[in-house]
Parts: sequence; structure tokens; C-alpha cells
Amino acid sequence: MTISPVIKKDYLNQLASDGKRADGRKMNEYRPIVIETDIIGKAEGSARVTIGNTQVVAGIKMAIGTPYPDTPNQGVMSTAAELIPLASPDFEAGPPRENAIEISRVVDRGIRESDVIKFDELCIIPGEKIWLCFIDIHIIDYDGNLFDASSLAALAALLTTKVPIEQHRESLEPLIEKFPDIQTYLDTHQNDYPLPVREPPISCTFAKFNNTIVVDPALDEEEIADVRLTVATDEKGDIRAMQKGLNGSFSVEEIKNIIKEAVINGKELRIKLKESIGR
Amino acid sequence: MTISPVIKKDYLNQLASDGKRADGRKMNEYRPIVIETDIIGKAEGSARVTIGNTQVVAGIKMAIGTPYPDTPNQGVMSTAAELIPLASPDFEAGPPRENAIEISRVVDRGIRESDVIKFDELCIIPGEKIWLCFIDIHIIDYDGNLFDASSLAALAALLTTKVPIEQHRESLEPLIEKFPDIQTYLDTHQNDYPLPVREPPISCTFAKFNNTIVVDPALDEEEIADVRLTVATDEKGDIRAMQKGLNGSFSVEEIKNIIKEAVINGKELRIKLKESIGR
Amino acid sequence: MTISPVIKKDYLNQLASDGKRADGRKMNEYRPIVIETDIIGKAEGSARVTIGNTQVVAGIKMAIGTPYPDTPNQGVMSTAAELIPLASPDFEAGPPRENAIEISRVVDRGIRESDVIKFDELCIIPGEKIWLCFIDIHIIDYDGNLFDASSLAALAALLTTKVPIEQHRESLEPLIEKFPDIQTYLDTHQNDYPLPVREPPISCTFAKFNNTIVVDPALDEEEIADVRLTVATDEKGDIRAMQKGLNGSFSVEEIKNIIKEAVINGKELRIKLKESIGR
Amino acid sequence: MKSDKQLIDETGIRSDGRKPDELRNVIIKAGVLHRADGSCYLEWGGNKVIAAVYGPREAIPRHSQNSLRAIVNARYNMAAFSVDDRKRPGPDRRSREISKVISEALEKVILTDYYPRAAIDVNIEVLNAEAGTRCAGLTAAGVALADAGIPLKDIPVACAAGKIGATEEDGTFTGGHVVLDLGKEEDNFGNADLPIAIAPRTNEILLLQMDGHLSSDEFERALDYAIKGCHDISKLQKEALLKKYNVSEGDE
Amino acid sequence: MKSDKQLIDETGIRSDGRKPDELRNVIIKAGVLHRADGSCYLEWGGNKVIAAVYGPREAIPRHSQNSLRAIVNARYNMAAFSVDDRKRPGPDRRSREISKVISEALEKVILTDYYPRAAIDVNIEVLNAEAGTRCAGLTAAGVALADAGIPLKDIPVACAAGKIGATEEDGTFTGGHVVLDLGKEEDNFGNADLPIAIAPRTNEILLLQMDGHLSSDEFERALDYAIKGCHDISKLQKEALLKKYNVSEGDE
Amino acid sequence: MKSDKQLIDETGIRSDGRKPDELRNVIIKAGVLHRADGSCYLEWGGNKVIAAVYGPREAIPRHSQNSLRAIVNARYNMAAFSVDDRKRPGPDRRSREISKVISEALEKVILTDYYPRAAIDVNIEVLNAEAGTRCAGLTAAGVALADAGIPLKDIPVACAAGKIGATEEDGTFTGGHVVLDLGKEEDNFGNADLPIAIAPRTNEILLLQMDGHLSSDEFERALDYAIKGCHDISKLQKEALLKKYNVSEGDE
Repeated sequence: MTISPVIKKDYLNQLASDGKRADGRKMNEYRPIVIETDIIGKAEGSARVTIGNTQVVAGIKMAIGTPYPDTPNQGVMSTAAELIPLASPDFEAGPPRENAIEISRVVDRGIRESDVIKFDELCIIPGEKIWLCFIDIHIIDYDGNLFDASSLAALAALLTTKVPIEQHRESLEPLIEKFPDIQTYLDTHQNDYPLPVREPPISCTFAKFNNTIVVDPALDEEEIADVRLTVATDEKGDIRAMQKGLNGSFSVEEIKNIIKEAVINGKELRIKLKESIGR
Repeated sequence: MTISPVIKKDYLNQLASDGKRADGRKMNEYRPIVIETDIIGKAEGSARVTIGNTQVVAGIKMAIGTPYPDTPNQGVMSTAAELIPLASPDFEAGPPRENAIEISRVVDRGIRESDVIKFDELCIIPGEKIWLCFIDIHIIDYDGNLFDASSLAALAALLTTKVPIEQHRESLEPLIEKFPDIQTYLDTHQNDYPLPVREPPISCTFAKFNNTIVVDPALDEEEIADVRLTVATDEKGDIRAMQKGLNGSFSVEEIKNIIKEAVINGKELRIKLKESIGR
Repeated sequence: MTISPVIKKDYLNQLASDGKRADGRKMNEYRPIVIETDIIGKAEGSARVTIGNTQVVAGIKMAIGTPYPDTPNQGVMSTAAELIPLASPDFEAGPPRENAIEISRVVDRGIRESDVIKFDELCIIPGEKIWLCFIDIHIIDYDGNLFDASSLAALAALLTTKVPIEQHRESLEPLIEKFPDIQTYLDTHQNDYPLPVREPPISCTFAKFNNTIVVDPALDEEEIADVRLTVATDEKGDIRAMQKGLNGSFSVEEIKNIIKEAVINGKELRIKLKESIGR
Repeated sequence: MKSDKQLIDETGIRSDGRKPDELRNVIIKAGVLHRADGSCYLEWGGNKVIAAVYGPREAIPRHSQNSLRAIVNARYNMAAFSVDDRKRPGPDRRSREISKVISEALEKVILTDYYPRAAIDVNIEVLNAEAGTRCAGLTAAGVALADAGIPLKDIPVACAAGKIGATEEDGTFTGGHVVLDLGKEEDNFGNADLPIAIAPRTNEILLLQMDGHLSSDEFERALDYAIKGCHDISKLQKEALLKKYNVSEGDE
Repeated sequence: MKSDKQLIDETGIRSDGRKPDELRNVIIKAGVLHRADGSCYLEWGGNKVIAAVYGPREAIPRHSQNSLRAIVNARYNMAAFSVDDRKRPGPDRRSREISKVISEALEKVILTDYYPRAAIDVNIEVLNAEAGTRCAGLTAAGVALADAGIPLKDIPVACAAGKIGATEEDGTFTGGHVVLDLGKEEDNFGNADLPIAIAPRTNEILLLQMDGHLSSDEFERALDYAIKGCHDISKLQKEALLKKYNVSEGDE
Repeated sequence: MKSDKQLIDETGIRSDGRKPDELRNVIIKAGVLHRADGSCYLEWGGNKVIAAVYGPREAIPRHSQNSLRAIVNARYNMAAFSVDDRKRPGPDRRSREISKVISEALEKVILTDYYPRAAIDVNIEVLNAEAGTRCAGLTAAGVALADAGIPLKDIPVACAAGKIGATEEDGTFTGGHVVLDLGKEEDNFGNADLPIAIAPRTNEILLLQMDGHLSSDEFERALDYAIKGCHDISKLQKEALLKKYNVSEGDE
């Protein structure tokens, strides 16, 4: 460790002791959030999310594929996050590492376990043809709190995704003879239509350093944090997913308090998300 | 080379000159062997084998797959060995290296070339559906002679494997209409049944150091050995497979003597194997 | 950089200033070229090309496969080059690196974009079965100018390739019932027949060092070259492909002059190629 | 896949006969491997897990070294035959995530600053998997670390709680009950899973993940259950270590 | 796949309404990222590209260092969602070739001997792809290098020219016209593509690739067009840098 | 796949016209490559193999070095086009096992302690494969090592023997004959294969593998055959080296 991180750490710890943060925020305050959607013409859904200087782009591609044998009537989703070297001097090219894998898995579980996508409405021919939904998350600029930025970007992209039936109609029509069922699907879905979704849970991430807990840690804060907790809550304030990270620990009380804050912040973020997608 | 291995080498060489081994065994004597079967509930067959401190677990998974085009009536087997870092400070995580590949290929050939598995009895629908048999060998504790321990574990697991037709019956029944042949198979195989096998060959491994040849080399002995020879013999004393290893050499006479010893030891090991599987 | 390369560089630069090359060639002169074909019994087409000391072997394998959905009536080709460690002390084992990828892609484009292979004549059953054509290029001895040697070897191999219908007839006949079309194909192709091809473009490669431009750079020249240009021209003298390499630059005039030289040299190489394949 | 599974009856008895706050059977043996510096074999219900510790030893490659403390590399791996459908050997995304969260949990209790530039490697091998392998693996790792003589602030221990009930055919979930230590069927058809690891002396939470759906109240109850489960398992860890120590005393 | 596409009409107007020597719309913004040492966002027709520069910094691993100069690593990458059919993440053979030719082109204009043993990393991310991404990427990289303050002999810039006409059903091609800056349809159904990069002060050619079919005369015309296109884009590069500088001046 | 193939007739003549102890035709040329330190081209029946030796040179990476002797890295590789069905480029499990046993065989005859910290790289490329490529490759490697001037105790040489007869439709095997140097058909339908390598001066056995079914008596006969085959091939190795030496003497 060179001197400068030590000084930075002391400075941030000192500020925290006085109830302050380096960028002037309150402990329970997010940085400014901007959500833009429909930014990628080639994608069926897309969003760019900035939280402070952190910037994430998510794109959704829909394709027609084969269902898993044990869920013949359900669509399939897959989530990947790439910490591309564009975003940080510390990110390397190559296959995804632990951090990228953790982000993609936490975002994926948040969406999957809460049934955000109505998978049973993504079946075209039971056992034969379903919609695949690929969520790809690109970290473009890294200034902390990738969990929340990635989750928001994925949700904003999903909630504005169109199922591209017009483009795939031609490839499905020859199958009518073999699978008459498909006629109904094609008749009822003449045009591209919104991906069928449910109300999503919203992720809020907290970090602890010097025994202070802050929401939406910036990179400086993440670097000195002992421990991190992400909590996803739904519109009723119920908990839908949690993930603790880093090699520190929380007390039971700290976790209970974080959950309360996550519900409060989640409500604000939910409003921002809805505004961005025009609902 | 640090001092300690040199001293150990001199010590073992000195012992060998006096016809002795560090653990008191005779030159043609195996360490104690324990074979337990049916230890993994999820596997269709399994065994744990210890030879002295060396410990190996083998598990068999059976699945339904497609035959190779040139053998439409035959099942398929595949063997993999993993030298997991659990077993030795020198094993690394990652894709299998030369040593693991050699072990898995030698075990595989010993089983395959002697037709231990009756592949023609693993056909369900000719050209369409056959049983796949996956042999996975995990080295748990490494104290030398992985060839024999792996081979014994794989055989003990195979010889106690049940073909899990009950669990797969449901997936096969819908195919009766298309492939009426399958009815016969399902009728004659109501319940899980033992994997059809033949009498296997038994592997014995020898190492040479200081011009002495020992059977079942312990790790200490392997580390100083010039050359290694594995010989698999059948119940008639015929040779079914051989593999020389390490960068030393044997004379023709040495090889002939090793074969004689392999036949003798093979008989004892065969008895132990049969006892363990209750035959 | 050690001394010796510096001295070599000065020497070659000095020679170039006097209009000379280390091996006595003129600036626009190729080293001796030898092209042998049909050297690999297992391959459907093959060639060994030497340009001076550089030696390349190309082999063609044909197999039956499935067409891409968007080109249901067309065969498929694929090109791979391997800079195997046999050929140079600097080549390493492992997956292909940038240089091997660039060579294979430039050779591939030269063949693909000029429609050298008549892909529409490689269709067996539209949408179902087509011929796959694999071009594999092995660099055996590396003394510079791999682009031209690889391209010539691939072309000589392709132009002498036989479509192995005799060997695959048996696997196609059972499909006649399902796809009656195939009967016509089998009737009209009783025997192995030459791969249907068009007149190919010919690659010529130039290098610049010390402001001198030479054709067919030897390894010594490549090592000190600032920049490289490969130009493929057809029998009419039209340009069919170009690729600039290395981190130097050309002026517009230099490029125009190189194109003229590429047309002249291309004619000579084309004659050599045709002689080698007996046309 | 969900179905109308009834996972708990009206008297509060679960499908495998356990009470809501009852653990599955757990067996722990310390020092089971010859080669490792410390090791543990653990059965937890149908789970069978081995953990082996190597180190502290010089971290390789050198650029992975931390000049102030030891690095902790936990590697969670499932044997190909440990699951219903054979798993391809080698790490997948799931096992890499679990390796990461276990590494982070263990690092907190290891006195890593005693060993600058060193690595402590913790290998967890799942031989048979039946719900809850990450808790089983972390618990075994705690014993193996102690068996290896690695200086620890506390022996880490893990356990999960969750919510079960009945999932109707239309996918709705009814009658949720918070229960301790989900079994295989409960894991597949249940509605929430909350695995945690703690340092039992202080109840500090070292690992925490949650999937599913819990109200704040349910969460607090589940957390209580899981902490209680950790303390029960912690006793078994200590007994296993004591037993090995006594046996060693006697034998050698 | 080719078809009887009419890509240019008898009055010389192309299917997207452009004249033969007309560029698509280009928007360039310098300094768009917080973390990178220099960056650029560029839209070129439907292409959307970001470039980020890191360095000069110590080249790692050490054996990759050149003791006389900095090495230049350009990495061209397409986002999975940037194309019609989702692209598998990670480099493929095409992107590795493009990374190589861009690296070579950039190296010529960077004063690499100022920074022995260093690496200059240029990351080019294609977010939306519609023909001409390598030119868009290299052009963005030129701006990002300047934005990072890397000493340059010149700001490199790229543009393509090509040949379009009509491809009949039998695959023959008729009525070729040399045009500037092929669009998506022109790229798919056209008959030649000639992407180049130049150092605009000297017109030195830094990158040159050609696929298709051009007579010598057509080639010379295409090269003229592409060089002219480069100069037009070069002005936009400088405006973007100036704008960022002015804004910065004013703001800070 | 086995069938009722008759591989040898009642007069002891094999399906390709050879007698039981007759080798296929072997052609060896030393020094065929310009770049390698030593090289050899070898045809053995339908097999075509090239071997190239580089070294001794500094072993890289450094942690692979042995401070007491040179390490020997043989790399056996099959060209994609060398077999009936195109082989995917790159090493597979079979080629990695063969590389290992060849490396071990060669190491025994190389005076590796002359070159501490060095590597001797032996690259074996199979261009056309027709049964017996590992013997052909090792034999070519022996010549290439000598051609490179690597100090050797002996020039290693390899040859196989085996057992052929008739395999009935029911899979039983009848009428086994021990024969030298199995050809392609004999390898596919035969009943045993015993490839060995020796140091011909001492008959020390450097490589030995066996698959199939041999009684002890058959094994001893096969071993005798294979050793005899090795000695015949050994002469051809020496002639090839001598020829190159003479030619070099004469030419230069």
C-alpha cells in the first residue's frame, strides 16, 4: 500500500466520524441518477444508467430457441456482466472474473427469483420453441456501486424491451404445418409487443467503513470499505434478495437497519425507474 | 533440489540395497487396501479406495444419449481423473494436466480394451438412444500409486453400478410410438439393474530406483524412482494393458520379471476387489 | 535490441541504398518457388509450397454438414493457419495468436470474396446437407513472406481437391426416402469429382525498409521492415484484396506503384500455380 | 420447477419429519487426510463434503502476494458425480461465486496479518450434494482451518434458514413457514433461502445471501433460526476437533 | 448474401439518399468518461462507439515491455447486443484482427520512444454496429489519445470508400459506382470496401484493407474519396477536442 | 469397430502382402528444415512425419527451469488434415499423453546435465497418419536430435509389434498371430498393439505401452519382434544422418 491510499482512508474515516462524506452527501443519500432507455438500435431493449460518475449500459437481445426439458413451456433468460477495460485501469481483458460473475449472478437472481419476466408467456410452441432473453451488462465507467447501477440498467432495459416477432415471423411460418398451435401465437402477436414483465424488486447497496454505514458507496468508499450489503426489496417493502460482500462482517442490528434504509431508498429509485420508462 | 530430498533419497536407496523399504514392506508387498462401495447417493455406482494413505473416490453417472454413427448399437463410456488440490500441495486447480490425463487414459483403456462394460447391452434404441457411462475419479489424498488406486476405485464403482431405468422410464415412454422397439427394452427392464460387465483386468504398478524394483510405490519412492511400469492382467494371467512412465528405462529381463509379479499380485487384488463388491 | 540485429539492419539498409538485397535478388524478384500437390493421402486436396526457405503445407478436408440458415443452398468454407513451433524458434504452442489469425483471415477473404469456390455447387439437399470445406495451413519452415506462401499453398490444394462423394455415398443413400432431391445429386455424381472452382486472385506481398520497397521479403527483411502490403490481383489485373501490416505507413504513390508491381508478379505466380496443378 | 408440493403439515411437521427449527443430522470428523495441513469430513443430511487446508505458504504467483497479510483462497468444487445430472468437471459460474463469498467469510476470522506474502488455500470438495452445500462446505472449512493450526479469531460456522409452504399449480405460494436448514425438496420447492455464516463468539455475520421472498418479520425470524442453527453446529465442530485431539493424544 | 439490390439510382443518389461522396452523419464528443485518462464517444451513422485510453503506464507482464519505446495495445470489442444476432462476449477472430491493424496504425503516430517500458492501452467498445465500425473505432481512438495528452505526431483518422451497384440474381455485378463511406446495406450488398486510416497532415496511410473487386482506376478513385472523407472527419475530431478544452476552460 | 476381418492368411501373409516380421517401407531424411536446429522428415508406410529440434536454449518461463539439467519438451501434434475425419487443431488428450511418454523416452538418452536451466524442444508434426505415428514421431525425433548436435547417449528408435487374426462377428477373436509393425487395417481390427522405443546400443526400453490381449508367451515374442524392428529402423536413422553429413561435406 503506497502512502496516498492511506491518507485517503484516514481522510474518509475522519469525515465519516463527523457524519460526512467526501462528496458532501448524507449517509443515506444516493448520487444523482440518470436513466436513459432505447439507446441501442440493434438491441430489443437497452438502457444507460449513470449513478454519479458510474456508468453502465445494458442491452437485451431476444432470440428463438429450445426450452429446457424440465420447463417445456417457459422462456429462458441469461445474464452476463462484463467489466471491460474501458471502465477502469484495474479491469483486464479476458473471461469474466469473480467480480463480474458475482454482479451478473446477483442481478440475474434478483430478476429470476422475483419472476420479473413472465417466462410462461415466452413460450411459442410447448417443448419446441421459446423466446430466449439475453441480458448483457457493460460497465462503461467505474466509480463504485456497480450492483445498483447494473441492476437498474438491466431492469430499465427489460421493462422497455419489445419481443421482435415481426423479424422472426418468416422463420416461424414454415413450422405451422408441423405445429398447428403456432398459428394461434402468430395470430395473436401480429406486431412486436412489450416483453411481459412483473413489477421488479429494487437493489440498494450499502458499505461499512470505520463503523459507519453509507448507501451507494463511491469508488473511494468501496476501496476502504470492510463489508458491503445489497438488499433488493419489492413495492410492498418485502425482501427479495440479499448479498453480503467483502471480507468484513455485520452485526444483526446493522443488517436490520440496512433493510429499513433499503426499503426507503428503494421507493425513491422505483419512482426514478418508472419515470425513465414512462410509466 | 534442497538438502532434505537428497538425504531422503540416499536413505531410501540405502534401505533398498539392504532389501528393505521405509515402511517395512517387502519389495513385492502392497500397503493395506480398503475398498468401500455405494458411498455416494447421487451416483449410480461409487467406491472409495485407500492404499495406505492414498485415497481415491470414483463415481459413475449413467445418462441416456445418442450413439456414435459407427457404433449405433453400443453404449459409450468416458473417463476423467481429477488431481484436485485437496489431495496434495503440488496439485493445482485448473484443467487436467499431463499426469491426470495419463491416469484417466490408462484407466480408460484398461476398461475399454478388455470390454469390461458390455457396451452392446447398453443400447436402448439402435442408432438413437444408448446409455452413457461417465467414470469420474477424484484423487482425495495423494501418497503414491495413483494408477492402481484409481483403477481399483473405477472398477469397484463400475461393478456395483445400477442402470437407473426407473428414473428414466418416463422420458423414454413417449418414444414408444416412434420407436416400437423400445417397448421390449422397457418390458424386460422394469427395475434398475446391474450394469452388465465382464471380469476386469487388474492393474499392478511397479517402480525402480537404485536398480531395485518395488510394487505399489509410496510417494517417497515415486519421487526418487527412475521409471515406473503398470501392468494389467486378467484372471488367466494374460496381459491386457501396460504403460511405462518416467524418464528411466527397463531391461527386457526386468519387464519379464515385473509381469510375473503383476500376475501374482493381481490375483490377491482381484480377491480383495471381489470381496468388496460381495461376489 | 542486441548488437547483431542492429548490424544486420545497417547492412541491409546499406545494400538497399545501393539497390541490392542480401541474397542477390532484384527488388522486384521472388525467391525460387516450388509447388507440389497431392502430398497428403488423407486429405481431399493438399500442397506443399516453398518460397526460398519458407515452407508451407496446406490440406483440404471435405465433410458433409448443415448450411447456415441464411444461405441454405451454399457450401461453407473455413480457414485456419497454424504457426506451429516446428517452423521457428519464436512460434509457441497454444491457440493461434494475432499473426496466425491475420494470415488465415487474409487467405480466407482472398478466396471467399473472389468466390473461388463455387459454393452453390456444394449443396446436396437445400437447407439440409451441404459440403463443408476446411482449409488448414501449416507453416513448416519460416523464412519470411508467409502471406504469399500460405495463399499459394491454399490455392494449389483447393484447385486439386476432389469432392469425396464415393466415401460419403453410403451415408447419403438412407436419406433418399426423406429427401427425394438427393437422388439427382447422387445420380449425377457417381464418382469423386474436382471441387468446382473459379480462377483465383494471386497474392503478392511487399515490404518497405529504408524507403526501399521489395517484393517477397525474406525473414531478415521482414524483421527490419517498417510496413508491409499484400495485394491480390486477378487475371485481368484487377485488385481483389489488400492488407497493410506493421506499424509503418505508405504514401499514396507508393501504394499505386506496389499495385503495378503486384499485377506483374501476379502474372508470373499464376503461371507457376497453373503448371503445378497441370492446367 | 414448482408444483403443488405440501412441504409442511398443519402440525408444523416437515415432509422429512423434522420440526421447523430442527437441523438435519450432522457428522463431523477432523483430520481425515494425510497430506493436507488440516482437513475435515462432514456429512450434513445427504451432503458429503471434504475440506482440506494448505498453508500458510508462499503465495504464487508473486504478484498475487499482499505484503501486509496472507491471502485466503477458498475453492468450492462439486464432484461430477455429486448431483443428479452429471456436472462437467471444473469451475462454473455458481461455484466461482460460492468460492468468492466463502473466501471473504473465512478471511474475516483468520489472523492474516501474521503471515504477510503468504497464501492459505482452502479446498472444499462436495462429493454428494443435497441442498445446503455452501453451508456444509464453509463449516467443514472452519474445522479444517483449526485442524491446520491456522490462528483464528473464531471458528466460522454456517447454516441456512428459509421459508416453505405450498406452491399451487398456478405458481402462487401459500402458507409460508419459516424453517431451519432446508432439505433437498424444500430447497427446490420452497420460497426463500437464507444461508449465513457467523463467528459464533460474537454473532458477527460473515456470509449472508438471500433468495426468494421474505417480509421483514419473516427475515428476522429466519435470521434468528439460522444463528441458532450455527451455534448448534458450532458445538459439533468443537467436539470433532476435541475428539481428534484426544485420539491423537492417546494414540501417539 | 447477395440479391438484385439496386444501391444507387441513375441520378447517382444512394439508397439512403446520400450523394456518392457524402459521409453519413458523424458526432464526436471528447472526454466523456470519468475514469479513463482520455476518452471519446462517437456516432457515425448508426454506429455508436466509445474509446478509452489508459497510460502511458508500466507494461505488464514485464516480458512484454520494450526497453526502447511504449507498446500500443488497441482492443476492439463489440458488445453482445451491438449486432442483429447476439454476439458471444469476448474476442473472436475478426475482432482480434481488427485490434491488430488498429494497434499498428496508432503506433505510427504516437511518440512511443518518449515512454520506454510503458504500455498505452486503447479500448474501443462498439455499442451499436452499422457498417464501418473499425473506422469509427480508430477515429474515436485518435480523439481519446489526444484527450489523454499522449504526445502524437498527428491525430489519426479513418474512413472507408467502396463500390456499389446492382448484384443480379445470378451473382453478377453491374453498374459499379465508387462511393464514400458504405452504409449497412451497401456493405452487405456492395462489391468492394476499402477502409483506410491516415495521418491527415501528411496523408501517410496508416491502415489499409480491401475486399471485393476494384480495377486500378476504381481503386485510385476510392482511395481519393476515402482520403477526402478522412480530412472531413479530421475537422470534426479537432472541433470535439477544442470544444472539450473550451468547456473545461470555462467550467473549471 | 470390429468385424470378421481376415488379417493374415494360412501361409502367414498379411493383408498388405507383408510377412509377419516385415516392416512397412521407411524413408528418412535428416536436416530438412532451414530454421530448426535439427530436423527430420520420415515416411513410414503411409505415415508422414516431420520433427524439428530447437535448443538447448534458456527454458521459459523461468520457474520451469531445472537448475541441474535441461528439460525436454516433446510436442506431438497431428495436422487437422492428417486423418480421415478432420481433427480440430490443437492438442487433445491423446496427443498430450503421447507427448508425455515421448518426452520421457527422449530424456533418458539426452545428456541433459550438460545444460542446466535449458530447454530442448522437440516438435513432432504428423502430416499424414496411418497407424504407428507415435513410433514414427519418436524415431524422427531421434534423428532430429542427432542432427541438432544434441549430445546423446544413443539415438532412440521406436517400433511396434502386435497381434492379428480374425475377429468374428460376435466379437470373438481367433487365430492370433504375433506380427511386426501393424498397418492401418491391422491396427483397427487387430487384437493387440505394443509400441516400444529403445536405446539400440543397450536394448534399454525407453517407451512401452500395450493395449489388447497377449499371453506372456505372445508378449515375449512381440517384444522380440519390436526390438528387432527397432534395430532395422536404427540403421536407416544412421544412414540418413550419414547421408546428410556426406552431402554437407561434399556440397559445402
